[in-house]
Amino acid sequence: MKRKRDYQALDSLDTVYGYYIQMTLGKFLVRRILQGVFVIWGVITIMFGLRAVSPGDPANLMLAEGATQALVEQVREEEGLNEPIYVQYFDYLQGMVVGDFGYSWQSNREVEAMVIERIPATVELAVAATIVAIVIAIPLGVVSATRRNQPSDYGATLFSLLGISTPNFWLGLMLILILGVWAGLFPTGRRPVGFGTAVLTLAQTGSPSDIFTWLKYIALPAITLGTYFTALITRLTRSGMVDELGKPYVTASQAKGLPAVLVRYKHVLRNTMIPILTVLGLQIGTLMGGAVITETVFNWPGLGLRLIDALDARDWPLMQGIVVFIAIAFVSINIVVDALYASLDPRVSDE
Amino acid sequence: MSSGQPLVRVEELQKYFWEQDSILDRLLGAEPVPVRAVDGVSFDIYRGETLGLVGESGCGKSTAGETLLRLQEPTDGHVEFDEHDVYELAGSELTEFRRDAQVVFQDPFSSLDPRMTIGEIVRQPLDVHNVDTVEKRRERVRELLERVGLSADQLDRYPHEFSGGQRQRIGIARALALEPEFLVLDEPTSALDVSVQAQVLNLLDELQAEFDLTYLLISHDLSVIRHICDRVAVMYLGEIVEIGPVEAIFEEPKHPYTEALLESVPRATTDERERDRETISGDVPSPRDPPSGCRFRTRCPKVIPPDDVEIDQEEYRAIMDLRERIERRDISLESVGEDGGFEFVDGAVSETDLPAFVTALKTRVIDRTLAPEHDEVVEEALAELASSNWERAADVLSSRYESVCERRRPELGEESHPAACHLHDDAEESIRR
Amino acid sequence: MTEDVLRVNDLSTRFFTTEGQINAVSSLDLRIERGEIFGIVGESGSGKSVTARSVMNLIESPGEITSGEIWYRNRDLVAEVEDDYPDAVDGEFVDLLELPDDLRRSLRGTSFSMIFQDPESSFNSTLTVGEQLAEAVEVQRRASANPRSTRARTREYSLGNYLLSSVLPSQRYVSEASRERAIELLEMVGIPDPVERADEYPHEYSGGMLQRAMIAQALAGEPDVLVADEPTTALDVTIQAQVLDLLDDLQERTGMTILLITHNLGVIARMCDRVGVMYAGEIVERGRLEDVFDEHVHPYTEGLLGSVPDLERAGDRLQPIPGNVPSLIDAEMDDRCYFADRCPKAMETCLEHPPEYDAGGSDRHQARCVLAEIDYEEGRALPADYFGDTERPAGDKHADPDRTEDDVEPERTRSVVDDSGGDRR
Amino acid sequence: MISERVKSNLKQTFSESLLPKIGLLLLISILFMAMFAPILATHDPTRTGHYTEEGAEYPPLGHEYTTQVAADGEIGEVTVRGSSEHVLGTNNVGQDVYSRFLYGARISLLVGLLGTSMAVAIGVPVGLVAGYYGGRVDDGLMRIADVMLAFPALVLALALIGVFGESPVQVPDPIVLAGLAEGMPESIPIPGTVTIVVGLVTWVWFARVARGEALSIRNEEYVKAARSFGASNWTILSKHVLPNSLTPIIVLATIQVAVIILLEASLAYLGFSGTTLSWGYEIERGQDVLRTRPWVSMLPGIGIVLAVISVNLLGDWFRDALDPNIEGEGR
Repeated sequence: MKRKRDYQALDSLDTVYGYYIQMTLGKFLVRRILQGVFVIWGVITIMFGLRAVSPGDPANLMLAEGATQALVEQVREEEGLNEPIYVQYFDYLQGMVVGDFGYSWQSNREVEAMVIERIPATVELAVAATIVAIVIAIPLGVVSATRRNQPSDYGATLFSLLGISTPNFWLGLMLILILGVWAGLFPTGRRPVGFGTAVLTLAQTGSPSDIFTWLKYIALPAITLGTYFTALITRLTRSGMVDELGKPYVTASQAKGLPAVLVRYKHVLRNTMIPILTVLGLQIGTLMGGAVITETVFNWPGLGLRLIDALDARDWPLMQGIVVFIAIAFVSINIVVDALYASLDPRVSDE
Repeated sequence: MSSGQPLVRVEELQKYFWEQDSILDRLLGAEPVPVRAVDGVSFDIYRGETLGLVGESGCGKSTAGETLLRLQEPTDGHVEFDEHDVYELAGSELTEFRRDAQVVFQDPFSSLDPRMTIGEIVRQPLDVHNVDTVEKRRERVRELLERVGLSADQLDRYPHEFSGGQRQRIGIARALALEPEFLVLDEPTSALDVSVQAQVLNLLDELQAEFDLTYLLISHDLSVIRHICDRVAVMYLGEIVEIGPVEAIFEEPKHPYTEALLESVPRATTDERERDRETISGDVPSPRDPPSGCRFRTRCPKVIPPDDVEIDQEEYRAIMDLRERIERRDISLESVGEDGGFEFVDGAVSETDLPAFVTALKTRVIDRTLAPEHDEVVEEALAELASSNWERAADVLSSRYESVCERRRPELGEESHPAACHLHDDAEESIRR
Repeated sequence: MTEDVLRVNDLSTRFFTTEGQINAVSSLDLRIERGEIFGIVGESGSGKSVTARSVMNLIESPGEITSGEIWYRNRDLVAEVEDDYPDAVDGEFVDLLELPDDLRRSLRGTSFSMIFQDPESSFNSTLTVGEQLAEAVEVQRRASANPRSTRARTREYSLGNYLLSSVLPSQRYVSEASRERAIELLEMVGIPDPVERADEYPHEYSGGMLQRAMIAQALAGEPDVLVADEPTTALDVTIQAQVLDLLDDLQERTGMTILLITHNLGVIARMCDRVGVMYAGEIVERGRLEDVFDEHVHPYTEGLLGSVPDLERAGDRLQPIPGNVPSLIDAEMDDRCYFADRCPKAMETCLEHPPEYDAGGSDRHQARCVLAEIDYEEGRALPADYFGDTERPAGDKHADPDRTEDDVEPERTRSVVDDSGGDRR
Repeated sequence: MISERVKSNLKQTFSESLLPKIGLLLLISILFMAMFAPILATHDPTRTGHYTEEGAEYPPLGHEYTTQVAADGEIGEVTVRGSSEHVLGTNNVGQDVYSRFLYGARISLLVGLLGTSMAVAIGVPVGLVAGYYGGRVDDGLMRIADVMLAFPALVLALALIGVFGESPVQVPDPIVLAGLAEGMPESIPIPGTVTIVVGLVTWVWFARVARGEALSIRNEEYVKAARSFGASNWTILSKHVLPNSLTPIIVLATIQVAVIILLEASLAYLGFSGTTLSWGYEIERGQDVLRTRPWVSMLPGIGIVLAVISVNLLGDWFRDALDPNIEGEGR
């Protein structure tokens, strides 16, 4: 939306002359990356600030209860907790820059390792959910927009309304209960095998059974996480397409006799999806939040579950590590989305 | 009419808009690009007269109007209103200026706040300046509305309940609320239907006489300008190219642009089809990178050839257009000739193909036969293109055909009907000879 | 030369909105001859754009063509449809409103095509101009590949074809030949360097260039009738002159028929052979250009011409038409001359809806005004306040279907700065 | 402040479609439930220990289930029937599900409304100022907004609650104090931090929308006209920019109430709410006994869905009637 409005201002200025300052994609990316670096710095700083004001002595959290005062003092010294706050901040920032996220207070392992080992599960879940969402939502939205006020539109509208109104943790539980427990269609326990292992098995033994197991286990979490996005994209597609169908170029395309299929898909749907792309980029945050919940419900061994553990234990380094990782993922995905946007919409030059 | 001390005096007014100017751009070392909306404009407006500012979209006329009212901060230049520098005003003097100078906008849909009743809209200036008592203000609003031809009972209605013409009247009533001396009318009728436009123009005429107003009328519509203005300034690409009494501008236009503008308007008479029209080709260049010298030279049918070149005017125009395209690299060499064109090896056509290439290219870019001596030069330039030497090609043409119009920016003289054109600059002429 | 190509009889187009039924076009008759330029002039809300769209079959909900016939002369079409739709055929004419929708749609681009007011929004901003032109060419190519087969014409490119085209280039709608033809078309309308320009996007064109491209697109199918809806309204006057020259030139070369819709009397005078003046959904006066401009009978025509400030002479006071354009809402339309409430010469006879009378001048001059038959009599004039407050609320923007075409952005100049928002000293 | 046209559009959309009617009806019922919860409730929602004689939880009325109970040192199977005493059964600590369902509506709606007000109070001024002044001010404020966007709302909320604690605020219940409902708790706990935190993590959407509006309104001619007769920036912001940007803000606010209800439920589900009366918390509690006593989780979930649907329907109604293009903002 922000983008759209800014262009309006630019548009009227530029179409008068038919000239446009067109930034090369490279320059555009450099800008976005610089902005991204600023955002990540902001996230790191806020997390550091939160930790600094959070109550409780970290040294106490790190040690078992009843540790001696001397030991506490020693840990404080080692961790640099006696330094002035700005020194701590710069140390911390320095660590982040070189990829040193510190050690978990709880398990004393390297935070990077603890984050990295959990990434695949979360990515598998997020990708599966996104695929579910896109495959269902776009056709649904198109049908809804092109057959307005017909039964299929009402069906899609109702579905999307339910989808955006259902809390996903409850949906997950109900799926477990109905499809897992009562119907017995899907397993409900912790998954025995990850995608990587399953593919490895397939490669080594030629047996796809692990893949099937993996699919069975990921089905419910993916539906749980994907429902909200399916509903959202359906709504976006519908309203975007309805808007787009009212534009003069659609009338002009009809007037030149272009087949309806081409008007609808080659022109309208394409133009509808371009701005939706940006909205979806911003939804990555919601997706990550949803993943935290979904992983908790299904006991899915991903980053979200680890984040909740870290929160419960007030394990700040681990928490920071995960949050910063999420921010980096958010920023990178949005840069990709912007680049995609720029390549799809020839008018893009940055605000 | 145009006698005595001017009420408004605009001197070398400049207004640039900057692009690529965010912190990040600075960080990346991008040079801010100026859009030269208004570029050194000077004129006077005398008490009681109507000065017309005419030009096409993007020529900067609206920006000039807004900047001289200090709705935008100028990049450079001065505006004196009643002998005070508008941009130096502060405090009570500024307040006074805000009362004395008002504006009426073009868009009757955007110029009234949709969430206010028309009573509130017209009263707002009085509220801001705390004029009189609330009771008196209300009375004044009724008077104003009736004066512009609306019924005072409509006070509590919202703008969307009115037609375009009525809204424009409301806008005029608002502008009159503070009893100003000076009104900027920014395209006041261009969003209106022609029958309604006539009503509004008549109203403006009456009001001027009744309240002793001075108008700056900004419009793209030449017939409106002719109808109400005393003097006219013609703008092109941020500059005033000609200024003078309305009769002189319309009957004896000096600047080729003014002539072209007048020629282009279709007349609503039955002999329009037979009229001999001389229209101009091409588009207005970008104000980001305006042409050097005279800004109209890229389209001017009377662009001046160098003294030592004997050339037909139209041939010269064609060569200048070609040069323009070469400078913009706006010719696709790959597609010259039939069927896939010529083969470029390392960016050049082979020696044997050269004559054929030049001939093919020439038929594409020049649609008339040139006198032999010019033909030769053009072919020389086109031959450079065969090896993708764009700069050399441009050089060939510019060294031979460089016009005074591109070397020197023509000045707008001081007399009563000056035109910024080298054709009309006697002083210029003598220097050149 | 003097055969009709289009005969519109009793056409009514209405819009059914919540504020009431709007009679945008009521009982309109129109005859357009092959090879002429017929102009329709009127103010916003007069129904001129709706007329154009009705002919093009581009009326969309909540609008509807409620009655009338649109007879189109085309022998090939007659041969195609006479078996399936005998009712729709009369001699060499086919009544388009009797044909099914898909068949009518197949005439777009090939028999009828249209130029719109705002070239910027009438092109898809994310596809190149060349591609969009090539589409129009392709429509014509495919149609002429099966000139006699209705079925082939209406069997459209399917979703399956489109999906396949992303992997199979052979399934693409637009062929290479069409792309090349698109470039030729660009060259024809005077766009320099068409090869490169074809690969540019609409925003890289100036307004005038884009309008040229739109003309090229409309001509791609070599249509019988070109409908030009305010083709120069969004353009500056020097560019307008170029575009009008171009249209004139192309018309002379191809001999096509043009239906030109505009509010600008100058454009009408510049282009048209015959003119119809529209007011409140009706043609109130029609005839040859000379009839309407010099011998006009209807007081509205007179008012319209009197409202235009003269470019050649310094101004006297203008003679505007009082009041506003009527709202066209069904409930508010009385059975009288629709112009009577604004007419300076309204008489008692005007309280009855007038038919079209023959008027002086050429034999084709007609006016929907009693003054064509009788002279104005002071004594029978209606009292000045007969219709009450002449300033009654006018066509509200909601109640005015024409508005979107006619006056959202009429002739306004968008200056560089008004909208740039980029003021950062 | 709300113009005639807005009213007539609202009416028209309302009369044309069934959905806004359902939404309004639903919302009114839920509001009614929430307001008069102490009167409608049959039991003190916090009182535990409502078990059957066998010591098992009641199923909803009309249902029965078989469970194992320990009696006299032996484990035996009994079939438990629902009772009219506990129409929707009891949960796994023996609290009346129906009464808790009513009280849960209070928490959801209160947090939804207060949190949204909080977000509006921060986001709208920031957005209006950024959009109206533009330039460096805009640059700075929007970069801050970018940082906020990079935090998943839920994660930031969790972190903030982790730092500041849950700090529930006990709010006295006027209905009970007025003596209209005997035996009900005299005050209910509002999750204090959660209310503030959901505002803190969602203001950025309001800022974006308000900025966009201000950006276009500042170029409207009526704003220029106001400047030409000397209106101050403050006058223009309050008299023109704010009123004219209200429409999309109202629509967004409606949508945000729904989003925040879901967010609060999620936080409560994860155990970060500060009150046990929340629907989300109840679902979490029922998770352990999902297989045997599914009603414990099911009913509060239905409560959330209905509440969110009603608000979303209202939002859709406003959006359709007022037509701002903000689909996708803030979800």
